[in-house]
Amino acid sequence: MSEPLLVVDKLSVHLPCGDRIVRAVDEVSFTLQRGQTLALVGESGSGKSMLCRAIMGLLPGRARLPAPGRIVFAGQDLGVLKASERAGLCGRRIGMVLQDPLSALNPVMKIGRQIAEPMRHHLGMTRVQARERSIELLRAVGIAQAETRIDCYPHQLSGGMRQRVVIAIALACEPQLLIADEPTTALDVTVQAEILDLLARLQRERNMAMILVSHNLGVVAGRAHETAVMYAGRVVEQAPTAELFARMRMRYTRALFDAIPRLDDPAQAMLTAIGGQSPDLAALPGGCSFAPRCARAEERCSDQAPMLVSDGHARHRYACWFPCAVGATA
Amino acid sequence: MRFVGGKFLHLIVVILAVTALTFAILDLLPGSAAYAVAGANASAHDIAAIQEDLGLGDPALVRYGKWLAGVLRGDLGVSLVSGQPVAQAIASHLPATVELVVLAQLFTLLVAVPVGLLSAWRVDSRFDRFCSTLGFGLTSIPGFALAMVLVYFLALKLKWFPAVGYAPLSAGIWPNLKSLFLPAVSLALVEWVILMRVLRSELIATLQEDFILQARAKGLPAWNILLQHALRPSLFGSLTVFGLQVGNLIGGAVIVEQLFALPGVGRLLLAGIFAQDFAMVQGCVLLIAVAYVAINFLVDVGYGLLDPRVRRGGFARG
Amino acid sequence: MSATGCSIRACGGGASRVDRKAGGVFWLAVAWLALVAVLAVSAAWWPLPAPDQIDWVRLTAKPGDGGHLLGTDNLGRDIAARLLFGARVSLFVGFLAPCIGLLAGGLLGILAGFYRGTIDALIVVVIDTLLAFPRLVLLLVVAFVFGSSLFSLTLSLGIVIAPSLALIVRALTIRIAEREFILAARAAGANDAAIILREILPNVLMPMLVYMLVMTGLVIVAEGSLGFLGLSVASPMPSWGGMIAEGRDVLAEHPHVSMIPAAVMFLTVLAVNLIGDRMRGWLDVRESQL
Amino acid sequence: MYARNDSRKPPVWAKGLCLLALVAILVQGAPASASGPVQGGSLTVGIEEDFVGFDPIKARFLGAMDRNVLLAVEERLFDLDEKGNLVPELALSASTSPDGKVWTILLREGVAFHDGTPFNADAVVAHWQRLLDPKNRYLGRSALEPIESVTRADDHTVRFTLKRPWIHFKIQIGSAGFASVIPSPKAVQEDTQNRAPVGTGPFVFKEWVRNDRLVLARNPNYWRKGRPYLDTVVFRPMPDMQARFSALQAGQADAIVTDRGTHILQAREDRTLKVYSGDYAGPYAFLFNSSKPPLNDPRVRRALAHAWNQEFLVKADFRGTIPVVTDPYGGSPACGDSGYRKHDLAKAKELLAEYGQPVALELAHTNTPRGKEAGEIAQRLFKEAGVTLTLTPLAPGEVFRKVMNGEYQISSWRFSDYPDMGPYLHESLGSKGRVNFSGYASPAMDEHLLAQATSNDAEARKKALCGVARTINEDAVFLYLGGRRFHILARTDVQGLSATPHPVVRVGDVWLAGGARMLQNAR
Repeated sequence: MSEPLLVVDKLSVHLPCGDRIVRAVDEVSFTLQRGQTLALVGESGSGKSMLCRAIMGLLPGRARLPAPGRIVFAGQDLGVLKASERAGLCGRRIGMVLQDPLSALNPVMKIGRQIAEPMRHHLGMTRVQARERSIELLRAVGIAQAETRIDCYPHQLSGGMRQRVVIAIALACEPQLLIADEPTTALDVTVQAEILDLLARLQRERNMAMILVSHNLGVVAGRAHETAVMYAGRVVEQAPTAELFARMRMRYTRALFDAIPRLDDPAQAMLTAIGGQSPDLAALPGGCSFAPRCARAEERCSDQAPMLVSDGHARHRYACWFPCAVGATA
Repeated sequence: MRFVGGKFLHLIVVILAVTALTFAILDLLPGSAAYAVAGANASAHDIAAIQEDLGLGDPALVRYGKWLAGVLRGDLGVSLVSGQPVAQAIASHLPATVELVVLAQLFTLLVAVPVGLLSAWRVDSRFDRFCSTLGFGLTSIPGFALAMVLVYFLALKLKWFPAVGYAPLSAGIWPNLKSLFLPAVSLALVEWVILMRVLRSELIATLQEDFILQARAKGLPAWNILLQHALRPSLFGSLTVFGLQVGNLIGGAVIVEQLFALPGVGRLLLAGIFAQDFAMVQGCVLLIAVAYVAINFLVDVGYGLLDPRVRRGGFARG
Repeated sequence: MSATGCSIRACGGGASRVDRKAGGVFWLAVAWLALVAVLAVSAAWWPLPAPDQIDWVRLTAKPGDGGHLLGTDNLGRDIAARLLFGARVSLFVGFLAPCIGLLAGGLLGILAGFYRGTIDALIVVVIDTLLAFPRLVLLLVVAFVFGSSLFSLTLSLGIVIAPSLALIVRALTIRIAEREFILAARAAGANDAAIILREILPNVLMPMLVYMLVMTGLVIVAEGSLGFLGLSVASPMPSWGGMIAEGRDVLAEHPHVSMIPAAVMFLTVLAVNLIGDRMRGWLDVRESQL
Repeated sequence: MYARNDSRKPPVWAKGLCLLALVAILVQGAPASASGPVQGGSLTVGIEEDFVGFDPIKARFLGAMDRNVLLAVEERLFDLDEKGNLVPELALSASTSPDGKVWTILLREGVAFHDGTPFNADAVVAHWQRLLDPKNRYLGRSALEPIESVTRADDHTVRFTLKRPWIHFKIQIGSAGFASVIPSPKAVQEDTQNRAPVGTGPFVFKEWVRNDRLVLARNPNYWRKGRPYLDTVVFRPMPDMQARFSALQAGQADAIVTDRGTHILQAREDRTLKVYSGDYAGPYAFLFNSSKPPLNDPRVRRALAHAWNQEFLVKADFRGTIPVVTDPYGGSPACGDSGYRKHDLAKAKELLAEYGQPVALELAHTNTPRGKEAGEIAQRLFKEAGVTLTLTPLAPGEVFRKVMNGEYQISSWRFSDYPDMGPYLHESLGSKGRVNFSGYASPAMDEHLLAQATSNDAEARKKALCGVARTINEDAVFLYLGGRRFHILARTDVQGLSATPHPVVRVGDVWLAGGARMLQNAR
């Protein structure tokens, strides 16, 4: 097996907030091979977006990355790079698709220019070259009449089209890694699948690696090679996607699974809300952070934090003292 | 088209209201220009004759009607004091005012925009704090005190600039700019703070937007993000403030004009009020009102240019 | 969101600054204002000469000379005493003029923003007329008709700031009137007056109070500028602006005559501005709405 | 003193001596430098307010600054020397008929106005007839009432016919007023004279941009050969006193007219500046409205006169740069002590106690720093005597209106200045005076006024005038705020300035030492 494209090793992101510290990401590790997809799943506030932004190097100014956390991209430790070198990766070798296409596009700039920007900046293309390439890209992401649409302002496009434009921007420089942070959350249900399929197709065609972030386990199913479930800044369960769906060990994962809206039957969707609130990341309990909301929690759970351990089966790891029985239902 | 028509009507009504208000207010004043015109040695008979000469005998409404009719013919009347046509007097005072406005606002922009950008980019940095503290300081002193300090150091001590006086453009670009430098800086010292604050706070809000994150994810350099992406959507408040500032300076920079002995519209207006030269006051008020209204219109047009989404009618203030 | 309000979003989003805590500077500013206010109120009880008392032999005396704590001005009047009584003018004008402006402007703004349509159009014409009307003419004419008394000064400054306040209130009202709770109140059968008084006014009031503080600083400085044009309050009432303007004459030889009142005005306006800034931070009122 | 001596400026010692001796310095200039007048250069003069206009009828009254231009562009038939003798200017001689009712004046030949119109008897006659014609409503015509007619005798001779012998005739044609200067008849006829004056003087009017500048250029065809010295003169109105002085210090003005005490004192200390001063008549005053209570009671007026403190005002407001006066004459005639009521609080209180009612008054003053300061001092002084004074700052025109209509109690007032104050005081203080705005009337005053008007004997006339001064003080008709003394502050290289009976920079006499200075550093 070749060298992994991305290695995230014991990465933590701390945000000072007043006189306390918010542990937005807490010692997360994973590796991602070229052409593979990793799904990050969790509730909002579980640290998925912060993790993505840490990889991109786009954390808020006051965020800290305490040792020994490392991000290694294509063999290069990103921590030692200068800001400008880091910026040279963004858009060029790592692309990013943001959650809300309505706000991710500059409202006062024509979309053609927004697509062309990274190419002109990173690849040194001329205006004309970049424009031609932009039209190609728009076609590639499935926008008809690309030649005219390229001179539109974002508000003249529908939500789905805008997300396609955002994807085109992310793909402009043929990145090796695409980070898609909840790419479909803000879209109509009917459009969601189209966009996800588009991403999958593009990934295959271009042999990109992808990190697909979602709060919806359903989105991930069948689209990611591997899935990591995050809770309160930590990865609490990680496995190849099929394996995970087959044998969920964490009650939190199961709760997420139960919360999947049934696309085939929206009326019957069982939106099982997970009881309780997500924890205060600045004052995490000493033990398992899910313990206060866990039906099965015992004294040990609130005393000692469980480590991410392998269950010895097909790279399946989880962090729980009392995992669900294999095959059992919650 | 209906929108433009409606707005035009609004502007006309505002101008009419302002000039009518001026007539009404001036009519409230005791006395008349005749006394100011006649000097100390005139008899009551002389005063009555002058009153007649100046056409001050008619009721205010009649005079307003006559004046309005004159304006429509392009005739603003003549100064009650000097007999000079008002339009001519205003025209001779406009260059100094316009140049002062342009230069002051240029300085304002030159300082406010870079400082606003840098402050917003690194909120709470030492630079940001320094600039906002400086701004608070500058807006805490009356403008004439600032101008006094400037004159004392830059004109009297260092002799870099003339202390007073206006050199018209015909005297050469360099003397002209030198003569307007201190007055313009005196004005800009306060104005940039206000503009910078508005720009900074709007920029901070814009920089939180996802499209800025997206731009950063493209790996674009900071200056590119600030100038190409963040600045333009953050200019709405600044444009409004900028318009108000320009409007205020036309006829409103009295103190600076007085301190630096500039022949500006503000001084013409002040002298007109003191001499009760109503024709002159009325002419100046008309100019100021028209300028205000025109600037407002331009600001509205500016909103449209800034943001392609603004295509709706009504005043963008709504 | 977490119960403590210190989640990632609360801390990371918005234009929040460190100003959530008051800080020493803030309290310093409050203390200074309080001091000025106390001195203004108690001005008459201090063992100082009357503010118009002339020391016939000590003109432009240096601070400390002949028992004059801060010296005397051009006419031999005690600067300390004049500062105290001048504080009354500055605080009175600085407090009341924005109140007048707010009362007049707030009423116009709320009516325009609430009713929209014809009423709005009419009120906007009134506001625009006042804005386009040169302030100088207004200030001078009021001074002419009513004489330059404290009352007329306050009134005219109030009128001058009313239209811009009206525009802000109008914009705020429009925003608030579109919210659900107004619709709910309407649906519940509340009449216009009740909605304005119970729903809109409380929501407009807090941001307006912050703007009032901003205006207070502006008005105190404006009084200073009017002093330059000789349009401030009439003697024997001293005013800070008048003191600075009078001292201009002897600036070169006796800078303290002008500089002491200038410094006091500077510190006071700075204090007002700092307090206003902090309060704006707490209330999250954006400056761009100004 | 001596350490500061400097070869470039010989008069330092003289200045020091003068100051030490506490001698009132009238003309504090260097003696004419040995090198003599130099041709060329440009002079910039900072003045207090803009000009009003230069046509006697259109301008209606002579603005405080107007003489500066009037006397540079236009000329009189005669100038007056200090003793009141006629000095020929546009005229060559004047002779009077035995009955004193006809004056025949011979005019200079070969002089032309700037517009090419020849100067001759027609020009003089046209000017005077225009002023005398009641239809034209020249506001100063009542002062010309004794003149019956002005006629042309021949091309260069005019004849003034009087209704009766008139002692002031010489003053009338020789003073620096509207009537005495002769404008170009063409410019008057074309109605351009008011804004673009044309005369025969040493300088030609170039342009006048209101509130900014009025520019004069050298008249190359001036009849006095070799004059004037300067190429251009620029008058710049700088209303702010501080700005005017800054302009002088920073070099934007070569000379300024000012009455600000601190600046005059500063200039005296400044070796690069010189101060030129001159006294003239017509004091600053607080005028009492004697026609209405409580000021119709002489006891109240006298009480206020004792409560008032002119010395303090002069010291505080003018830093001692204007004289304390006890009569309205500015030194000629000198009346000595005329029973001036000195500051005496006890006496003031005594008089008020006699009056027996509380006194509250309103002072209408001009809305200028000067007016304010005088008002504030009066307010405090009167308060100490137990009189409440309310101050009403007003625009100058408003003060005029209130005074002319008698709608005032006390008002700041500036008496006009005339070389001979007699006729003017006759109109201002006489019971039937045309400009008696104070409503004051007393037989004693009328008697003195009549005596000075009819007397042909210099000594008797002086006595009558001093009687007027004494009666003013006795009845406390008005309060003196100080005498008129004008100050021109100029750079030391501005030469040829002299004291004049008016605050006029006589630019026709001025030259610049090292006239090339302007060319070297064009400012």
